[in-house]
Amino acid sequence: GEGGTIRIGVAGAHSGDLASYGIPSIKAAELVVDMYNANGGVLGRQVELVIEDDVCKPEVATNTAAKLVGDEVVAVIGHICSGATKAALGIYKDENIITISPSATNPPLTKSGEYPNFLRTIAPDDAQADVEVSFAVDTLGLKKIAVLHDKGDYGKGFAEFCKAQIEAKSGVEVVLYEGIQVGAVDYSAIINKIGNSGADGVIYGGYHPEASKLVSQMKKKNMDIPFLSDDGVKDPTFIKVAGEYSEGVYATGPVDTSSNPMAIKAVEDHKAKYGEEPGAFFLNAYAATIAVLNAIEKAGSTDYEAVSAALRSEYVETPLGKISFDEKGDAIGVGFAVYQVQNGEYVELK
Amino acid sequence: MSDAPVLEVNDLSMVFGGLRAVDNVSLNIKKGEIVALIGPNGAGKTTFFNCITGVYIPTHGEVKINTSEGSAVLNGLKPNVINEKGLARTFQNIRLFSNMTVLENVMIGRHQSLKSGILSSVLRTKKNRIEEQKVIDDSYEILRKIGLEMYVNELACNLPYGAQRRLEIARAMATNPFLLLLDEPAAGMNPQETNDLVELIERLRKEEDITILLIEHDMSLVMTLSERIYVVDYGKMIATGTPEEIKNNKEVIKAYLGEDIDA
Amino acid sequence: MITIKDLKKAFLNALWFIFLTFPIMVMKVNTINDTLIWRWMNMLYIGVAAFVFTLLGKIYTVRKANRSEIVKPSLIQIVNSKMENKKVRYSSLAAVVAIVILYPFLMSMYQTSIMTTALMYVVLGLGLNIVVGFGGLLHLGYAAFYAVGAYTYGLLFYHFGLNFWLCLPIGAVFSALFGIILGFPILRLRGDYLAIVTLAFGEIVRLVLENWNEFSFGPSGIANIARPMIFGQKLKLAQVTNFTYFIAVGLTILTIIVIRRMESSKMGRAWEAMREDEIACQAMGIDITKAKLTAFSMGAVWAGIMGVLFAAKTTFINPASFTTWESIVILCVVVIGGMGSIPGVIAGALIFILTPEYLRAFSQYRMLIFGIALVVMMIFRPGGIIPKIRRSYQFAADKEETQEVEA
Amino acid sequence: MLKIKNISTYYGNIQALKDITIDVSEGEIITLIGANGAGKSTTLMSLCGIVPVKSGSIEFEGQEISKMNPDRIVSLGISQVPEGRRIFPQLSVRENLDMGAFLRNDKDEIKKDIEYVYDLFPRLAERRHQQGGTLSGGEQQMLAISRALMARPRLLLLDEPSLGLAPLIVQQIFDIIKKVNQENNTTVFLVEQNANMALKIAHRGYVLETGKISMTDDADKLLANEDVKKAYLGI
Amino acid sequence: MNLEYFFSLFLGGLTRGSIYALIALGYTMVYGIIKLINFAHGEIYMIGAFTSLIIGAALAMSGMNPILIFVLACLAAIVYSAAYGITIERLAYRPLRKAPRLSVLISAIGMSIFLQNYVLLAQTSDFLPFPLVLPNMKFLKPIEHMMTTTQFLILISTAVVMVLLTILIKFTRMGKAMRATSQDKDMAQLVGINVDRVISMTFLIGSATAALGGVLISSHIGQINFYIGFIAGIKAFVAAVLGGIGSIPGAVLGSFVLGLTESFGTGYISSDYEDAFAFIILILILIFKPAGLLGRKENEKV
Ligand SMILES: Nc1ncnc2c1ncn2[C@@H]1O[C@H](COP(=O)(O)OP(=O)(O)OP(=O)(O)O)[C@@H](O)[C@H]1O
Ligand SMILES: Nc1ncnc2c1ncn2[C@@H]1O[C@H](COP(=O)(O)OP(=O)(O)OP(=O)(O)O)[C@@H](O)[C@H]1O
Ligand SMILES: [Mg+2]
Ligand SMILES: [Mg+2]
Repeated sequence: GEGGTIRIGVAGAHSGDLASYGIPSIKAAELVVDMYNANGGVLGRQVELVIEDDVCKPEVATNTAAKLVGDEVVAVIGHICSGATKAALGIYKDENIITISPSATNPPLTKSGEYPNFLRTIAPDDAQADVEVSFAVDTLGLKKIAVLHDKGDYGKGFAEFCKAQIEAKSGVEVVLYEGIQVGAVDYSAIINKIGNSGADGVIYGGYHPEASKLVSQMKKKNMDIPFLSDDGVKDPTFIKVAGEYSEGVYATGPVDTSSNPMAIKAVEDHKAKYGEEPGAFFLNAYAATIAVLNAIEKAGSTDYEAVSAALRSEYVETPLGKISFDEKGDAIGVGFAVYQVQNGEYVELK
Repeated sequence: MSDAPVLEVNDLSMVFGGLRAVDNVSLNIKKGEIVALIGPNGAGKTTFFNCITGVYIPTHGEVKINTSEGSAVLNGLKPNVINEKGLARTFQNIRLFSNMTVLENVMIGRHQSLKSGILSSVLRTKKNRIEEQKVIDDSYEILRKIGLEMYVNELACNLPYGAQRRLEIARAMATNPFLLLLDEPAAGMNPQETNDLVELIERLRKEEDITILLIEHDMSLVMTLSERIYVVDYGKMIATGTPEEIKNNKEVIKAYLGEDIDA
Repeated sequence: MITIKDLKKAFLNALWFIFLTFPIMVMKVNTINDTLIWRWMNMLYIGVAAFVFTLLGKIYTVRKANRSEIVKPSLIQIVNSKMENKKVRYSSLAAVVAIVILYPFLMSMYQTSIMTTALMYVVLGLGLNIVVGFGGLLHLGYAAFYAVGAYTYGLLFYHFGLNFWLCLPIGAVFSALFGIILGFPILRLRGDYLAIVTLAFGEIVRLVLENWNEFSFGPSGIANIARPMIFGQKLKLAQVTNFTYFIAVGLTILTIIVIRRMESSKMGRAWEAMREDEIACQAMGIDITKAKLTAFSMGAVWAGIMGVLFAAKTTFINPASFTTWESIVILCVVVIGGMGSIPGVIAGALIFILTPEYLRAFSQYRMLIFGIALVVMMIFRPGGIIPKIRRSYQFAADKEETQEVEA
Repeated sequence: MLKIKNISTYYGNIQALKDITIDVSEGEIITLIGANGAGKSTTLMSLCGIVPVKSGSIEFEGQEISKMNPDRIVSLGISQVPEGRRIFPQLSVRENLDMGAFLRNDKDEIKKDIEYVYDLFPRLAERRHQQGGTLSGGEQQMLAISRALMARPRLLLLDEPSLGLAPLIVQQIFDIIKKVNQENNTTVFLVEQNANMALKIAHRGYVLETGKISMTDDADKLLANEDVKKAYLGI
Repeated sequence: MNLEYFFSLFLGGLTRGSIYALIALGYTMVYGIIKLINFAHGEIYMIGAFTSLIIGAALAMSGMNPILIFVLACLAAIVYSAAYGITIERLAYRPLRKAPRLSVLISAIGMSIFLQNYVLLAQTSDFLPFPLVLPNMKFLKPIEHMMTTTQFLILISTAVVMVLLTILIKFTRMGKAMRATSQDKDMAQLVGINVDRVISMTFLIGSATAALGGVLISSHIGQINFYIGFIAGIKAFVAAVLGGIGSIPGAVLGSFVLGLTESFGTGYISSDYEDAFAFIILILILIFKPAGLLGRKENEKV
């Protein structure tokens, strides 16, 4: 209520097999809120987090959203998966609740214009695909590309954009376009197929566990063609898991901000508080939380229209750099770059 | 017409792998008769029943029925169709619906006689309600006739063995057969209970106007009840005749009855 | 009550569990950072817990052995016998009706929303109960029918703008057809062979939805599906939540009535007989092909209807909602509630679906607790929460007799 | 040898045995007769520990067995031919016989015993490789008896061994029971519906009526008893 | 048609098949004895893998010889999985010996959920690189691009385990007791079999097999997390049923059929429907052989 605390919801997969993508955003929000509260809160009020699990399932996400609505949150950081986000947005939209996702990259979420209350601190899949394909074709000079994906909404969506963009270019063709089976014990069949297709490069849409299996099995079979992937793979865990096989792999990811002092501080704080390195989408969630709190402060109230306008007009300093949001809700200033694993580390290619 | 046998089996054979369990058996039964099928263990009696009732598809031969509705060949039909045609049976190894009540077991037997479909039972039309109540009452009546009314709401599996055997008969009777096939109905009964069973079968035949073919090892029952007896051994028919004839048939005595048979 | 021997046993159990859980509870390895942490306290906790639980278990068995001398009627029997009384029956019915009607107005939107979900599982459970509980056919692909319903509405709405009410019966019919399609190839299969084929069928349906983009939009699914409307009026969120709740209530009541009547009809008995003994069943003149196919299609109908409601409630569908896991959840509802028992399945769904929601407070531990709860529940109530009670019948003959006695 | 003292057994809430007391001495054949559902089979199952007894005691050769596990009880030398035969349906005839000798280790003797039962029931020898489950009813009964004999029991429990057997074989079975009793000094506890035959070969008999022992006497006296005649012999 | 391509798909299918087989063997054994679709079997496999990861990583810090570490970690996995197997049987299945079969199934599902979350909470939800890696064997050098050392070991272990289990079941006393127990528990007791012990032994052996699978397969894949058991369990279930559930050679044959179908399906059609091929072949086979490839038809005498 007025004068009381300001409530911010944090929603996403906090349990189950996708928890590792959701839990870092809780920690990010906690760190930011602690920081604000220590400095007297926002508009003189303390900020309180309401954390709700949606296990990344649309049907659970609607209940989660109803719970957050009932708890009178002003804004929600989340959800994590695009599917759950779409289901929950149906509810937030009717209740005028600002929703900022650190990780839902499905383009229609912003591009369709259906959800004016939705924003995100991550670039959409098509933007990423753009970067990926032009790198593959223009920089690496690939001519025959195999495009694979994990059949998930993120991976397949990304792969589709890649495919479309490759096909739009002349002199390049998609020689193989297929979904792989997540959790399969062995990928030799699909790898043989890549070999058989005569591809001179692979673009993979999906997350790092499958990617590392693919890469290592390819290398073991002495198949030495470039392997390019997405943000889901641009994760230090990938390098750890795939070990020497990860060497040379390309992945797109948000422009490197690790030298950003705020990012350095955020990671340090995380280590201090939780004793470990932060996980996936940590910085995006961190930025989202700062953006919301900053907008409330700038708007001078928790009123939806005011906060929404403030988010779009005010630039704010975040670990991702200085950002704001465009009309559709995509972050301005959050772009993609291509990285390559070199000597066991992702290095941004300029 | 009335002279034509109700059941006519011609040259029936059933082969399992290399074993001829039933070997060229022919048999016929006239309306209203009680006929027994006897023979040593493993002679093929139950297999013969299984072939007639559609549980097995006979390797060779023909099973035919003649009723007021004309004659029909049964081989190759499914068990439920054969049952519809008016043949009902009991099982040697009791096969009741063990977790259903005694009454429900009998009600299952009435399944064929019910006409209303799913829709009318969901809408619970008047016709449907009347029909349902009638099934219940009919089934109860059957149980009463067979002397099982004290068990109506018991689960079938909790009944003593002898009662289960009688419930098998009740359930078979509920399908309104013209021909009843009983596989060792007296097994597991003591002599007194067997006497009661004899009475029951006699009564069923008289009151319900049915024909009976039975398999039994209890000679006192076979000899008192049946009008004709068929004897099989190693799948082959070795003798047929009245009880007196069979009792004195050398081959039957040697293969099956043994020397001193009282009764 | 507790002897030295028991203490010794408890101690040995404690040692066993310390041994058993040692690598996983005490050591924590992270091969990403190459760290190894020792958590010796966990060893202590495990030991103490195993010790205490062994003793509690012992006390429980001793108590139970002493108690069962006089067998008390169970709570359910008491309730049932109370229900015999018309007055009690009608007044408790009235109370239930009142609670059901007032519920959304007294509770928050969230509570209403999860109650709607729970009611949907009641219907799903009751539908699956036809196949598993009545027919005895273990079905692990039920979610496929759920998906058929959901996609029926999702696609018809997307392409033709058909509304919820129109799609409800269409979804039901499509699902029933799928039930029959599934039924045919598996008529000859028994027991667990049936289970695996139904599982396979469910997965195939999901894989098709996942891969056939042109038809189903693949994993990104269909968003912005319309919520239920009254006379074409779009409702506000709170209103539509309540409205959806009442639709769920209505459908639940419809399901209960229809399934109860089916159960006590000719078909219902045929299903049961089929479950007990297929051969005897055929010998009694029942066509088991027909019985199986009707069981599958009548079971599928409810999944189809709930699928439509699901799409309308979440406004977004994608194949990830219809996994084998979903089928397993519905199966759990049926078995935990009490197979073949309608009140059981209702109780099962409410408990099974609401418990994890109320365990949200334990967020990380809730699935752990949930897993244990399943095991414990089955051990203490293997027949389910409210096991099936067989109905007994009224006979005309009975009535005559009592009249005779009176006369 | 066997002392059953005041045992009561329940199925859920239903009491199937009420205070049964039975004594069997070494080398005897005793028979238990009674109507359907009297509790005869339950008595045997309680004895073997398959159905737990609620109260009372069972002593076998001085050892209390009422709380023992069935496999321990069997290892003391008790074996049973259960009602309904209970053949292992997917084992062959030969394997079923081997199972009977499960607790024995004397290979050569086992071989001899197998030959012995094949001698008793040539039909089984013919069918030795057939799956137990596909045998005819009577063949299964022969197999069940043979399987029990394979254990070389000191106390043999027979639950309606003549059920479903051809008259010739019934006669033979009773002869075999007698023979086993006389030659091997095996004590026999016989439950039979065919009371006539049973009482003829038994030394003593018990009559069980709805879970209670209602009468016990020497077999020939029971055979002559009017009540028994009327109720169980059908005369 | 490209012969080398065909051949490499074939080898890939075999590899996959032997991986499934290693899990399916234990599965089918447990099923054989108590007719339980043991949903927790996949979790036993996962626990085996995790135990070896933990022990292996801990030992690696001491700088021991990698082969020795592999052997020790493998042993630890086997011991622990077996211990988990019998404990689960004791706690979650034995009290339900007389309960309806579906209740036991639900109990197994509960156990599976519990074990997943137990490992998730006590360890981590992340994928961890699997530290146990076997050095390449020299004689495999020429076909290395088609078959690695681990694949080779998996194939060999499958064959060895299958032979051992077949011998165990067909010819030993324990095997006989297992078969009798699976057909009629009361009667098994009446011939003097300690049914509880036999069932425990079955779980012990089945779980140990799963652990061996856990170590070898994880070493092949190179990473594990708490969730790997679920899919493995389902696939093993499919394989076991395909071959005729309860039959040891059946489980292996079923696994190979499954592996080859998936491999050729992916290679010649599309990996989009990889799992679908597996399920379609399952349905087709069961339509024509309702008891699986090597399953004995339940010969029901009426
Ligand atoms: N499904 C089957 N497969 C193989 N053999 C079978 C099968 N059914 C029956 N048999 C064999 O066929 C023969 C005849 O069996 P059947 O059951 O008909 O005998 P029966 O005359 O009824 O004997 P009983 O009086 O002992 O019941 C037996 O030897 C039996 O082993
Ligand atoms: N598993 C069971 N559950 C419940 N009641 C049972 C069970 N088994 C037997 N009974 C009941 O216990 C009583 C005794 O049964 P039992 O089988 O011992 O009788 P019996 O003397 O052997 O009869 P029969 O001659 O028919 O074999 C019967 O009333 C029976 O209904
Ligand atoms: Mg027979
Ligand atoms: Mg008995």
